[in-house]
Amino acid sequence: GKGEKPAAAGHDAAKSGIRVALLTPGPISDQAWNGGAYAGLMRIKDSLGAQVSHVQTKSPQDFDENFRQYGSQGYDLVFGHGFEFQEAAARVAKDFPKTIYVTTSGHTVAANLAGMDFAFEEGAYLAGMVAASVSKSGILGCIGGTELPPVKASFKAFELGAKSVNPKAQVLTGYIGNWEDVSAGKEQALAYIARGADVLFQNADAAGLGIIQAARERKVFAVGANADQNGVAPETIIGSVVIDLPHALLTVAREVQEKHFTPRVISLGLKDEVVRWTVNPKLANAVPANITKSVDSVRALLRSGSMHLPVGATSDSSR
Amino acid sequence: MADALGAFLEGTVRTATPLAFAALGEALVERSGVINIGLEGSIIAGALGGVVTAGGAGTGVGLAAALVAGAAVAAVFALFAVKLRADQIITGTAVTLLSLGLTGTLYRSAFGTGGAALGTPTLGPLAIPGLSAIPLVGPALFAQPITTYLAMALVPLASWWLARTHAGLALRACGENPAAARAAGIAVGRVQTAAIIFGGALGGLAGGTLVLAQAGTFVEGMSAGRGFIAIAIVVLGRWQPLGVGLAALLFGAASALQFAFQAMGWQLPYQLFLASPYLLTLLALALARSRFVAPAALGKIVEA
Amino acid sequence: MSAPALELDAITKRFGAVTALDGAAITVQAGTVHALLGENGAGKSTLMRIAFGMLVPDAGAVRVNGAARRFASARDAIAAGLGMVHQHFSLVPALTVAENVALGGHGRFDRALIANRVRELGDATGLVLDPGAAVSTLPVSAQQRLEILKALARNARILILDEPTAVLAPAEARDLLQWVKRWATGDHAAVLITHHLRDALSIADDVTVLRRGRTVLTRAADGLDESTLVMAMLGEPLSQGTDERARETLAGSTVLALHAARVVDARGVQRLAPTTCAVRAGEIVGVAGVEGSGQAELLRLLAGRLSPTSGSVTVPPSVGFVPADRHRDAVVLDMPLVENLALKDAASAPPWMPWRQLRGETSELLAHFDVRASGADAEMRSLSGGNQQKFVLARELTGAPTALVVENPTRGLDIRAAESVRSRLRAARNSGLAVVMYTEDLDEVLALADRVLVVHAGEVTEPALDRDAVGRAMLGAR
Amino acid sequence: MNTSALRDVSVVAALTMFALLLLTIILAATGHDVGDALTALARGSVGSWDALLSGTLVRATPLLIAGLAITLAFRAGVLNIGAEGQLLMGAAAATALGLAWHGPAWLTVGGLLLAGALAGGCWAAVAATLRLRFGVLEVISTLMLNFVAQYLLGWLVRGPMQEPTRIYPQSATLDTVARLPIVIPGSRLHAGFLLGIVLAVALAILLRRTAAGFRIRLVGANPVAAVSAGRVDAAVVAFGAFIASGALAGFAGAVEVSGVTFALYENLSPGYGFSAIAVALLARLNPLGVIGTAVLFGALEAGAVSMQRDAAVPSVVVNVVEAVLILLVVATDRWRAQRLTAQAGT
Ligand SMILES: Nc1ncnc2c1ncn2[C@@H]1O[C@H](COP(=O)(O)OP(=O)(O)OP(=O)(O)O)[C@@H](O)[C@H]1O
Ligand SMILES: Nc1ncnc2c1ncn2[C@@H]1O[C@H](COP(=O)(O)OP(=O)(O)OP(=O)(O)O)[C@@H](O)[C@H]1O
Ligand SMILES: [Mg+2]
Ligand SMILES: [Mg+2]
Repeated sequence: GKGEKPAAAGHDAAKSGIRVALLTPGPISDQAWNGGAYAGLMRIKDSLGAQVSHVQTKSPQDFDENFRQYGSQGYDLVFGHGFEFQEAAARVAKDFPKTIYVTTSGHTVAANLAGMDFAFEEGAYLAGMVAASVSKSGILGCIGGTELPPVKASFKAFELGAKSVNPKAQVLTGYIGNWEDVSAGKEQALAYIARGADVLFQNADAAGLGIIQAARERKVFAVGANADQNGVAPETIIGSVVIDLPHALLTVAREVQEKHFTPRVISLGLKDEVVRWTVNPKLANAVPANITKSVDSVRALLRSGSMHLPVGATSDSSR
Repeated sequence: MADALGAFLEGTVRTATPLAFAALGEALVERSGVINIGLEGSIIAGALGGVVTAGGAGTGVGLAAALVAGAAVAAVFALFAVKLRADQIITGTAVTLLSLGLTGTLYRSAFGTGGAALGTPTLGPLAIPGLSAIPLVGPALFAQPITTYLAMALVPLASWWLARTHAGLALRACGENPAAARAAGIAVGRVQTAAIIFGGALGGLAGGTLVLAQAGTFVEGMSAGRGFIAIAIVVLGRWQPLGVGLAALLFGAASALQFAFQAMGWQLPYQLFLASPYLLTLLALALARSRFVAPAALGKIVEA
Repeated sequence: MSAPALELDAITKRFGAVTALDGAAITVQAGTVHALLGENGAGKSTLMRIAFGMLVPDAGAVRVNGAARRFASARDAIAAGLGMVHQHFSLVPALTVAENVALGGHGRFDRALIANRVRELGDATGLVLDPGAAVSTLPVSAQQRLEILKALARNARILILDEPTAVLAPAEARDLLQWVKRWATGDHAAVLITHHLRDALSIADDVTVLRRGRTVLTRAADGLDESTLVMAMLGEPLSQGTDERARETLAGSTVLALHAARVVDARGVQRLAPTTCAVRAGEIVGVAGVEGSGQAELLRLLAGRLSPTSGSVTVPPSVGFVPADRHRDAVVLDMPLVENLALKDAASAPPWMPWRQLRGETSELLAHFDVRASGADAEMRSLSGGNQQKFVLARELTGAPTALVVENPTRGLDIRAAESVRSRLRAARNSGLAVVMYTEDLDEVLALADRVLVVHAGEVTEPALDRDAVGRAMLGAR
Repeated sequence: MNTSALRDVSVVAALTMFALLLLTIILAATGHDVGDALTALARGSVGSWDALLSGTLVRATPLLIAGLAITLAFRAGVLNIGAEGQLLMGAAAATALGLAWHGPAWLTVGGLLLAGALAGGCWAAVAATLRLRFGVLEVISTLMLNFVAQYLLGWLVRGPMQEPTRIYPQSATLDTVARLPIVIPGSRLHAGFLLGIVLAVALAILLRRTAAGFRIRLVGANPVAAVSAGRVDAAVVAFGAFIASGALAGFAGAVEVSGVTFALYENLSPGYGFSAIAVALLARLNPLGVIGTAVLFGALEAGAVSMQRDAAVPSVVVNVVEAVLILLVVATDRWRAQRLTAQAGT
């Protein structure tokens, strides 16, 4: 049955703070995409006293079912963390008008349906600039888990950034085929290093740890992604492209709690401090001063919106 | 080019090492008449065992813990498949699921959702003086972590054990004709249980290798289907240790080739590279054109 | 007199509802051969499996050389000096002779050592085998020798032989029994289970007869005759089927024929030289020959189960075939009898299986051929081997076949069951079927066949129908 | 009942206790209320009509149909463990047809399901041919082909079948005419479940009542006797059953696309083809039994998600619970078998 009970349940919830649910496509221990969102959920719980629930989906079968269940249980806000959730969210949102569905990277907007959009590629562009400047060989490697739009877009931006510093820079791009196989990630990285790559940009969630490990062993640089990974291998990671998912999710939840949420595509990037490029302070010396300066100026341009990155078919760059 | 070739060979041997452990173990299990598709569970348990202990106690203890963890998972399988004579496929499936879930749970409770990062010590390569200087194959074969040498040593050892010891003979008899084995005074169930636990220990070692000789960390699901690939390797290697060792190398080569191709920047769908090990195996099987002789009683439930 | 080598006393053993043994007893003296006789299912194998530690009795005592023993497994029995040659081979086909002999040992397996032991034993006993040969390539007689060798290699002093001659050619069987007789002296003793009463009487020192799990007779073989034994085994005298028809009544037209048919196996070895022969309606053609001489190929050609490599065959579609290995070739153990009946016409069955009708036919067949089973829905596995054999024969005789090819139809059957099979074959012949029968029991060939074909090393000859001529032909002498 | 059966029964009883204890310990150790968690499990699977229809039965559908695929193959002695790959290929073909062509609803859906079956059959034909022509064991070839299918699908949704904006690795969404109708309004239960039931009954009839089914069983139970005594062409029968099995698995994929996901995704199947093996074996390869075991597994899956949602049991713990429950079922199943033999003996 659709929506017989939500009124009552919603009423209950109003007294005890809002109810927020999160669907992630992968394990929350990945220290990256999924872990960040879960940290966001926890922050919502702590800061807003919200009642929270989380489901890790295994296949599209789980999307509709869980969206529906949360709707019928009267949840106020449901996050679908990834582009893959948007169609199911659009299908279900119609039936549960009291629940707000937000998919990170959805572009469909309706009365109770919104999308979030992280300009991860802005950070990747800056990372590319720095990477090209510290590379001796001029060969850079990008390794992804699987070929997803945001991953592809971030690699393109990385390449653009690198070429803006060294037009002759060569960027190798490849995919592991999954997000868990650390060992395969490491092998892929070693193959790149053998080809001469000396800075590796990885966007492979858990498997990315293998890439960092390879860089560490072979004494080349790696770039962290999604979370601030500078501490993971302080002598190896030149800097991280960070998405501050907790901050982003909390912002939305707060709007919902304070009842001034308006359905829209919420674009978040460098200007909002949700996407950041953070140089590893331990290795800051390795980055030439002039590059640090031009990174700062490009960052300013991107923040002000006077520079736009032509990557991907849309501006979308989150998962 | 020589560089890339060298890297490819090194990658081949590295990738093959955990596969060889797991597949050798499984080969022995299958020679005893049991098919343990819960092997994946032993691998992931071994990986966790390694990461949990190595941080504090070093890589040696880590490997030992991996061994024990893999064996423990296999013991659950043995309990159901041998003692209870339950269907081996269902039991194996459940044990894999159990182990994937349990390792995830334990990992989170040990390290929180933050994970272990790269804090685990790893076994560096141990170059064998002289041999490792041989061009091209030297580094691939003789500048590897100790686990690789262990896997290399296990191949002839397992061959010898199977062919030249009474225990090996008893194991083969259980897989071929358990009734005859019993008539010869062999405790079939006990032999199979021992084989399963040993196979699980080697599976655990495979997991330990992934963590302690390669990744330096643990990730949920990092076994990534190696248990199933190992089963394919056993068949490809025709249940012979030497064959299994070579088949593991073939798989390692196919995977390394995939990495090498991508590193070459060849603009083909990467899925093609990923699928190449499997396509190569199919090709090898089709071309081998010989009939494979599985142990006659493989997978059959032995009634006491 | 010293303590008996082996004593089983008041043994009771139940399998669920079946009481296999009910206070059975046997006493085997050292230095003797002891024949253990009884109908199919009398409990002979069960009693000996208990002696050998493979089964634990529900009640009763086992004594070896006077000492009470409780064997938990065959290993214990082996350690106590027992060896057993099982009714159904317990060899591992994928292993070599030496490996089979070594099975069950400890520590390092020294091939050379075991090979020597196999050769030594071969020299000492005449049971000669190639230690390196794979068992799967051995003829049955060699497998039988290997079974014995396995026991002897572990210094067995008490040897239990469960129907050891059932699969051997007459000369081989005779040799084996002579060997047993020679071997069972001093502190050695042998227990021989057999359905061949003549064998039992000719070599045994003592005889024990079981009936329905009870020991009904046990005495010295001297002075015993076959009819006494039959009385003891069955509880009644056996009515011998007689050949009501004179041999001269001539056969009809040709039903089966081979024309220079030759068979070459997958490895390119000739199994059967070009052969021309014919079988006519209303005759039984006996086929004799030791295992592996090409007799299996000859039978399968005649049964239409094998195509010749060259030459041609004339075989009607309706040939019944009873193969020797019924478990593998003739029945599906896990299916009910009705489906095993339907198996015969599976390829040409109508789209919807008429199970009701088939069930009726099955019940009729069970009654008509005296197959002991709980009904048409009983699983084939639940029948004793003898009843399985009767079922297969019955099935192949239904549906008006024009010819019947049978391979070892009475192997392992008790005298009553075997006699019933033989009379079925005679009846089939008399009703105008062309019958081809291979059997290892020369007496059976001579008793049943109108003509005999002998296969030796792939060559087929037709000697005169007499024991001597056939025996010589089997050894390749012309 | 003899002593060894008695020993087995006590082992099973001990295992059952052990499994329940393990569940309790794991849930308690991870800070969960055992009662809450198990209540959520029950609530999400059978606790309400909606849970049963929209959760359990929807999840049971692909397991049911793929389970029948396994049943058919295993009955013929063909160890097809490639249902997963065949299912994915079926899903891909069904999506392709459903996107390319629209007729009347019933024709569109029918055509799409047929396309799925065809594709699954073709994918199985690869392994069947390898077996027939080259003697490659199907256990290994189908295992390999699963991986190949998975990567092929990954390529399809990024290449020729990618949705029109060419951003997401998924296909465009199927039109309503290409979707299986909902059986019970207000629930998510689509007609695929009923098709599964029909197929189960059909397969049961095929195996029990028809000559073709009888030949399949013969070849599975004793191929040598089937050839020698029944003069059945065992190779042809096994080949046919293999392909039919692939077609069923492909059909399952088509049903999943047309009834649940409405688009092709890379991770369309969370391993239905593998779970189906357990589903079929637990049903002792009895097609009607497969209905029961598929619903059991569907309930487990639905209940498991509910445990995550309503009792905050993380998915990793849920895996453990599921595994323990499967082992429990296996153990009690063995116990039942023991009891049956013991009864038969008395
Ligand atoms: N494992 C078993 N389970 C159930 N019943 C059994 C088992 N083994 C033997 N029996 C039964 O015990 C009885 C004796 O069988 P046994 O095999 O000892 O007979 P046998 O005298 O050796 O016959 P045969 O001459 O056919 O070899 C038979 O009724 C048989 O059905
Ligand atoms: N595991 C078992 N369960 C039940 N009954 C069994 C079992 N094993 C054997 N039997 C019974 O034992 C009997 C004899 O079995 P066995 O295999 O010894 O046959 P056999 O000696 O070849 O028979 P025959 O002498 O008639 O050829 C059969 O009636 C069979 O029903
Ligand atoms: Mg017997
Ligand atoms: Mg017998």
